[in-house]
Amino acid sequence: MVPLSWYLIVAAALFCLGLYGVLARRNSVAILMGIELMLNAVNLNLVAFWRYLEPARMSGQVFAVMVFAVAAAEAAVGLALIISLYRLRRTVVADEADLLRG
Amino acid sequence: MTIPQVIFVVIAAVVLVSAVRVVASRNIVHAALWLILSLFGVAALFAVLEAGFMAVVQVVIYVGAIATLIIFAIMLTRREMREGGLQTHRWWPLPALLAMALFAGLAWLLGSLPGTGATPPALAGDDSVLLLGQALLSPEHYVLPFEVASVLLLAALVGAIVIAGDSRK
Amino acid sequence: MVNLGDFFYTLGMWLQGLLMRAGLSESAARGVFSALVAALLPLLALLTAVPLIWLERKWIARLQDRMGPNRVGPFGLFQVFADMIKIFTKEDITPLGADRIVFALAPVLAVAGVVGLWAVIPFAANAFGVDLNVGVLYLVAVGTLSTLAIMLAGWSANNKYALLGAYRTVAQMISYEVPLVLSLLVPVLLSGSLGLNGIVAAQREVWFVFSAPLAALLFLISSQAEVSRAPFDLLEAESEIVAGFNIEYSGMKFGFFFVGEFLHSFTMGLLGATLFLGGWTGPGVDAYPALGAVYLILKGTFVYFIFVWARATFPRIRIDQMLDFNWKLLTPLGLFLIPLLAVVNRGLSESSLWLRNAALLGANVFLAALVLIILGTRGRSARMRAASAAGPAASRR
Amino acid sequence: MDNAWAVVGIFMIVAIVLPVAALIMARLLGPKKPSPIKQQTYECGVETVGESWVQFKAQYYVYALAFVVFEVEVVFLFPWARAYGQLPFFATLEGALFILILAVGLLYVWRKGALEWQ
Repeated sequence: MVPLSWYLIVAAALFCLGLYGVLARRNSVAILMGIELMLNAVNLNLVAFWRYLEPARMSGQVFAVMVFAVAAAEAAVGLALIISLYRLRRTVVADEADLLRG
Repeated sequence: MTIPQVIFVVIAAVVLVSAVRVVASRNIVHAALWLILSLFGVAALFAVLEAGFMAVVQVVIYVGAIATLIIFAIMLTRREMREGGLQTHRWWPLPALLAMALFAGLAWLLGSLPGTGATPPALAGDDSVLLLGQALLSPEHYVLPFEVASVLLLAALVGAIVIAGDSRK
Repeated sequence: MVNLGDFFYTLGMWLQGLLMRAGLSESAARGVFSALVAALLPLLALLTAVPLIWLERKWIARLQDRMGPNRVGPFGLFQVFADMIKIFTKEDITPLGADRIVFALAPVLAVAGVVGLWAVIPFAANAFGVDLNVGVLYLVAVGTLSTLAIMLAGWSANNKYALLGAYRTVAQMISYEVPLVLSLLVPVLLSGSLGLNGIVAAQREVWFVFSAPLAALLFLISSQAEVSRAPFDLLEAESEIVAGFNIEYSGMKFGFFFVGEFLHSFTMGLLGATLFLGGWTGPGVDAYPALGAVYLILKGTFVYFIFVWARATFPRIRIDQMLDFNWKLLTPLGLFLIPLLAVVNRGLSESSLWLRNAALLGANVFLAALVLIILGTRGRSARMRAASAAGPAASRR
Repeated sequence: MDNAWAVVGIFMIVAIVLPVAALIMARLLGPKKPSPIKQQTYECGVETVGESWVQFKAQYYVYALAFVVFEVEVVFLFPWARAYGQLPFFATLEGALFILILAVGLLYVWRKGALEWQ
């Protein structure tokens, strides 16, 4: 069978790739995609731990379902912000979003 | 390698390669399509883990809902960020180094952890969706998060409608 | 153990025995057999499209007082084969500036998203691809592939009309997905099972179309819109606009969108039969389980005929009407229907089957009457407002 | 691995391979005579005007938004629908409350006028 550590390694790699996307990309939609990758890595860990350590208790899956809800909420509000910013500034580059700078 | 291991490696390769394309593609629409493939791969991993509910929910929510939303947002804001052009910051090697260092640290940590190479115990005979429903609904477990999730999504809907609709006036 | 009534089971056992005699262990033989089923069922699903296209063309023609295809072969039966030969030998044109891989991927996904649904349909007690314990959600998940296919088709063609058509089609599909999923929830509520086999087994006494007719109606309307056929075909209306998202497609790729649409409609018929009309259940099915497949196909074809009938009868609606109809009528209706049915079903779970189903039916009738009264008063006040607005204008003239 | 999802995996692979095979066959059977005129973007008989990436209405985003929120909420309801029969009556009311909160969201979007097609 596949050892648990393989899943954890894949999740770690996915998380790091997402982190790179969040930090390095200029387009805010691409940054959001990086966040989605990171959330998926978390979910992979949660489900893998549920399966290998506590399959009788559903905590791992419940947490993962909550992460789904949070991810959907985050994508909805985040993308709405990006669209709103685009309307005001005609840009989606995160560095140029300095509305709070007065 | 046994057959399950081969299947796992193939799916994991799909997930990671398409994740690399997500963060490296110059064309933002292509990045979104690679994201969809990567999320499909994660759903397949859930299926391999015998978490069928998580696998289908992953496809319904991520591929069906969030990816649609992302593609719509790209279409609404395209113009200059379409393709070509600089997609990353000038100092992109810095986050790359950071991510690699984090991965190295995590890999070292996972290697040193005891008992992570165990084979999984047998699943409880019961239907896992039933168990999940019972966990979500029973007051001594997660009924509060269940209702709070509803409120969270309500707040997200109201907030996003207000934000996305404000500049039309 | 030769039982011809249990045809599928006998065949499966015979094949597995053959494999075991060839030297495989029992679990390996079972694995090879299910892999074989999984490989052949998609082929069967695709081949179903051939008689389907002929059947639908004949039905539509009859409903419109025409003859339909009648030149190639008896009753025009070979017309579909002639069309197939034609479409196979057509030139495959990819427009300049298109994203070639995505452009070719979109029609493939459009077909795969329909064929994938067949994996969980129980054709008879012992004949199904796989019995997932999340079968209903699997249907929703596979259905997202068709939406994805349309988005890819519209984007990759590098044509502004394709893109516009794709936005509109996707907006329609995702809107109607909400009442569709709500209507799928109702059989799960009533049967307490997410697997399609469990849902069919729960309908042995009473079909869900009798305990929840409103949910069946929701399913019927929203699946017609999900497949985007008339009266919901305003985004690819052949008789009005050039085409929607598929404007740049030709040859086999266009054929796949076409086949996908026909097959999707019929598959929705099969699913409607499974979820609301009792699936393979029917008289004599316990003695002869293979009869279940006949029942399912008859029921599925009946639902499919309703789809075709609606297509031939109703006038096409406008996009604002379509979206209003969904978000202001179907979705709220589904949202009120589900808690109502859940409370009635759970509250009467101790009482007899007939009392419970009568109460469920009563709840449906109550909600339907309420909706009709609200629609009636709103319609009357709208008409009166229109009349009073037109009154002064008319007198001035 | 005795996992029902293996069958689903084979099924989906075959469901993708079959149309791909048909596409390849059609490509081999059909003629190939590309020409610049034939491959031009179609635009009702006139020359193509402007780029293909037209700006589209923000209205679509509102529908996508409502869809995402409802889809996620409905996904939560499936475990509820599976389990409420075996739980006390109170669990049914929990699900009903969940749906009512959802309905409030729909009512808000409706009242706000975001569902009107312009």
